[in-house]
Amino acid sequence: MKKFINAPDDVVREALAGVAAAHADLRVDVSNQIVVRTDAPVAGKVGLVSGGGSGHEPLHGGFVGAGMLDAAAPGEIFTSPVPDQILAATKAVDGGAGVVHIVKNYTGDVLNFQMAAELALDDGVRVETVLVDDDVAVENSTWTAGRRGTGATLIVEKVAGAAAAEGQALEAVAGVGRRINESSASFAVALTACTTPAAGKPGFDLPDDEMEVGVGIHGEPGRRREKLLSAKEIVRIAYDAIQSAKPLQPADRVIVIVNGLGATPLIELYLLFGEVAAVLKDAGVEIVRNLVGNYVTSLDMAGMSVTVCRADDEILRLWDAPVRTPALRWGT
Amino acid sequence: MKKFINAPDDVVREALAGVAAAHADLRVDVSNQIVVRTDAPVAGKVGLVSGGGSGHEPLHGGFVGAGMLDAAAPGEIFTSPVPDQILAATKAVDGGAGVVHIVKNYTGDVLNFQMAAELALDDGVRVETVLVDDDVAVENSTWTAGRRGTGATLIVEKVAGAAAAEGQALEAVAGVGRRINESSASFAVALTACTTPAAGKPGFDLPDDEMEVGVGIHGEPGRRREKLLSAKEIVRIAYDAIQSAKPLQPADRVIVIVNGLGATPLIELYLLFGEVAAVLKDAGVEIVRNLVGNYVTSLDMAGMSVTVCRADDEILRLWDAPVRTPALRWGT
Amino acid sequence: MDIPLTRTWITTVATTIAEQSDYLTQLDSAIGDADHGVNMNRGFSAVVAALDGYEATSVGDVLLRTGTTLVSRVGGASGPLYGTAFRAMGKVLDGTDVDDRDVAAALRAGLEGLQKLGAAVPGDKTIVDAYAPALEAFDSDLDNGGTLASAASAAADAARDGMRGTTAMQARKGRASYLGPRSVGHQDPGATSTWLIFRALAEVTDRAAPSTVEA
Amino acid sequence: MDIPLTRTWITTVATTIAEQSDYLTQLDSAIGDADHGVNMNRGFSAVVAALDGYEATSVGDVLLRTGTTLVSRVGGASGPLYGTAFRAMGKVLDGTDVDDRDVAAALRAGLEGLQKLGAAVPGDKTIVDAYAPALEAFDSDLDNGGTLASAASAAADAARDGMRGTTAMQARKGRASYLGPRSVGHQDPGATSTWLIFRALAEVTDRAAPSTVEA
Ligand SMILES: Nc1ncnc2c1ncn2[C@@H]1O[C@H](COP(=O)(O)OP(=O)(O)O)[C@@H](O)[C@H]1O
Ligand SMILES: Nc1ncnc2c1ncn2[C@@H]1O[C@H](COP(=O)(O)OP(=O)(O)O)[C@@H](O)[C@H]1O
Ligand SMILES: [Mg+2]
Ligand SMILES: [Mg+2]
Ligand SMILES: [Mg+2]
Ligand SMILES: [Mg+2]
Repeated sequence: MKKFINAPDDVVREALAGVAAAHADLRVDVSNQIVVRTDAPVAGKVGLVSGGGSGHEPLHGGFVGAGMLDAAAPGEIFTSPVPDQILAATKAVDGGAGVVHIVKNYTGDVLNFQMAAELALDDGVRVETVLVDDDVAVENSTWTAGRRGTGATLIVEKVAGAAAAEGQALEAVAGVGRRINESSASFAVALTACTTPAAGKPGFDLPDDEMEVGVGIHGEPGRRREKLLSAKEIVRIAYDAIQSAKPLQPADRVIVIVNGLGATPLIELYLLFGEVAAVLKDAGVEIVRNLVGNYVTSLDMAGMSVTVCRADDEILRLWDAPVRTPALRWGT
Repeated sequence: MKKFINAPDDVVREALAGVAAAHADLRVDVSNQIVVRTDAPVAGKVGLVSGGGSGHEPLHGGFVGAGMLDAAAPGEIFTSPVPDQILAATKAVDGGAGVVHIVKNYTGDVLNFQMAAELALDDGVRVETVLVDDDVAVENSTWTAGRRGTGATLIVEKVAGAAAAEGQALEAVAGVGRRINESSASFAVALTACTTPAAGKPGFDLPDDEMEVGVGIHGEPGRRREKLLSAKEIVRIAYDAIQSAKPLQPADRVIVIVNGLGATPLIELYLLFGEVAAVLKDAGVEIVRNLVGNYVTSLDMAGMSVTVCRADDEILRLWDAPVRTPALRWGT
Repeated sequence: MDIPLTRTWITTVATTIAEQSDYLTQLDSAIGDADHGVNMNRGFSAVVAALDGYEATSVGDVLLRTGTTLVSRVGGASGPLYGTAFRAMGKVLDGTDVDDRDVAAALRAGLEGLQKLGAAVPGDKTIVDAYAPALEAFDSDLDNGGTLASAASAAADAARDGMRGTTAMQARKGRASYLGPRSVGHQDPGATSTWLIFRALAEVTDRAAPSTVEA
Repeated sequence: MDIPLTRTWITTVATTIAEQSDYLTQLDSAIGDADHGVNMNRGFSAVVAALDGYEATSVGDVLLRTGTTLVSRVGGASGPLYGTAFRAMGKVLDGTDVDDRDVAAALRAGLEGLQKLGAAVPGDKTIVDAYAPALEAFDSDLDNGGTLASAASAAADAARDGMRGTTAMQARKGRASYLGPRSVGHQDPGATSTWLIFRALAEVTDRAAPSTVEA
């Protein structure tokens, strides 16, 4: 294992110390692992909290700031945070208007956030939960853990964050977040496995001419293994998966994210975006906004995900609203 | 080789097609490999052109936009652009006030920009060149190619871009760029070699317990190979190299960039930044601005560089000035 | 089962988990995210610290504190699930020395709490696939006149068999479910830690049991 | 040397470079950035296309067009350097059939142009370390009554020796200089492509030469 770390057990806290040193407009509680906007709680504003395992940076801590999250609760590497942590974040951002929990659909995240929400309610804080489950590589079913939350989380956080910033009420903020989730689909392909500091070696072996298709963001193998294909063919696989799960229609307007999983160079992500743009153009779908870069990562995994979110005027207005966080910033 | 590409020869142009699709406020000439601000040339404003081999994204195309570069000329992977390309970019951004070339100190970059500057002069465009050579891993000497240009390039582009945006004259814009270069020092360490699409295999073999110290951004081996050390010790090596080449004094105020070389996860970069902050604090040096992320990369190399730039009020004012590019954006 | 024995059970679990941490993480690496050993070890190390010097007034106190600590220190899926199970056990054991049927009831309460929270049923390739047969074996050993030690031993064996049975299953819950058919052929990490927990119970109750050798 | 022979030289260089592209890139991988073969191949492919159908009115025309194409298509260090060298050669050869001494003068002009631009001297581990001895051998072969073919052959041999000599050198120019002492022990890619260029000249002039076998 080759990493810039001191000791596997200290990675998350030492990285948080770096976040604290880098971002004066964030309040970082290193030992309790909470990242909060310095101006929180904003009285009368719905608070937004997200969290999950670490190793997906900039998600979530990099999205804390004006117009997006009020707090993030990063767990250990690939391990969802504990209820106490989430509760502390929730209380830190409650400005009296309630708090929205944005939760990626993994058993651990769901259970820990659920426990935290119950504890928050005991303390008189109203909590609405938005569950994100956009990864169409996994089939949906009430009998299973269902789909995973991946790239759409960023869009939910941005759009719900903008709704909260403009003073929308708890149910409305949660509502637009859920609408984003329903309108979104993601699909990921990995070229290498990632290595967690604790495990010290890659999660799986992948021959030099193969790829994992329909991979998650926690180093788990994908739905299937295939011979490595060209960028064009890989984008086609992702597009087909999205089309069969959540079909796009001609004239749909979409926000597209071509996201790197951590070790894929930006030049490849732009090349992939070019392929996505070509495929969507053929389908008559209009890309109205996009992001190309590393946003929802999986440590040092070489890989990419494509997220597509159907957007109406309201969603675009909220997407375009000002945001000022370490990893996403635009507007005034 | 595992990459999201179609064919090695097409990578640069296909990625540029992606850039064109992603950024409506850039004019991308895919076949001639030029990225220009849509509003260029701005009459009366000094134009800023940079360029170099591709594979360092977001450098330089990602820094084209208001408040920073007017154009970028990306060459083939790790190959400096050709004079025609640089000339075309230069002419596209000349608003009558002359053009500054920001050139990283590599033989190829220097020679091709020099030829382009001569051709531009023939066409009546005044050109000033700012040579960036901040990498203290290489010793300076008039008998050699000298130091390489790396992370400080971003700071030169940002600060000179702000100077040009506020209407400073050609010599002044170039002057502040040169001042940044003189005030800056960088040092890089790699954990893996990168693989160019053309070569198809890593540039060098590095055992699992070793690192390349004082590495460049073109996949070349470093000044020496060492046993892998902890993040704290690695930061100490970088700091010592910077201190012995361009010593920082107590009470100095600095801009710090902890930069990923392409395959290093953000969580490690933040951890490293925490170590840099600790070392500088001990030295009495104040970090007044910082960036943590992938800015000047080397394809899929796992590695990091630290750049330190001594900053006065004037430099900080220009650093803080609004910038609106794909990879760097703040202010209004 | 008295307070000291309960403590010994939990500290033995902690020791076993520490020893088997890499193995659990390795199992989780194949069909999960390579953290189950680390998670459990972080949790039970914290439990040992939390019990150190803690003045429990009932068996339930020890288990409640164990569960609460797991909830607040583990995270992931296993933290809330095991935490809830231990808390549920603790809630029904308010004596300083509880009898074997009380232990059986507590184990049942633990499984119910875990299943209520996680909604897994036998066959989903989870903790439940080791825990449910262990509980059944524990009960029927007592029904057949067994002791705490023999019941715990039967439970451990059944947990082991249940754990082994997970290898053939396709996961329907937890992270392994994302793998679909590719989850088949790998032993479930959570079922494995459940076996370790029952094995520790069998060990400590066996050591504590009045010698059954012909005396 | 006439226009057709000059064309043949350049197309032969192109073929050789295409064949040796991977080798050159591999050499550049050890002490550079793994692109010298790709660079040279891109350049000479473009040169072949640029010369195709081009109506040259002098030997110099062919070389000038070669150099201009290299400058505008190669990039990197080698593009301007080789481009300038060929352009400098082209500028001094304005006949349709130039004599051997003209060729020698042109080669000298090429080296001078290259050195003026790149500031490298012998011993810096660059193109110059193959080019300078090649030029010297070319001149002295002519001085000793040699033909174009024999001079080119001597130049190619000297270029090869010069190229081999670069292995022991520590680079002071170009990308390999960043490696400091670690650049020692590796053959310079640019010196190697220079040898290929001279070897091509030797080949084509030998084929074109009046048969020297006892007739
Ligand atoms: N819904 C559930 N019910 C019971 N056990 C579950 C459930 N989901 C997951 N598990 C168990 O949790 C184990 C994984 O725990 P762990 O690796 O610590 O958490 P995570 O999956 O969050 O990384 C699985 O092996 C499985 O036995
Ligand atoms: N200043 C110089 N003078 C002469 N030759 C040089 C000089 N600098 C570099 N070279 C030659 O250029 C070769 C590298 O060319 P190439 O790989 O195409 O360009 P780059 O170094 O820009 O990647 C080196 O092997 C060396 O022979
Ligand atoms: Mg986990
Ligand atoms: Mg190069
Ligand atoms: Mg796990
Ligand atoms: Mg090269």
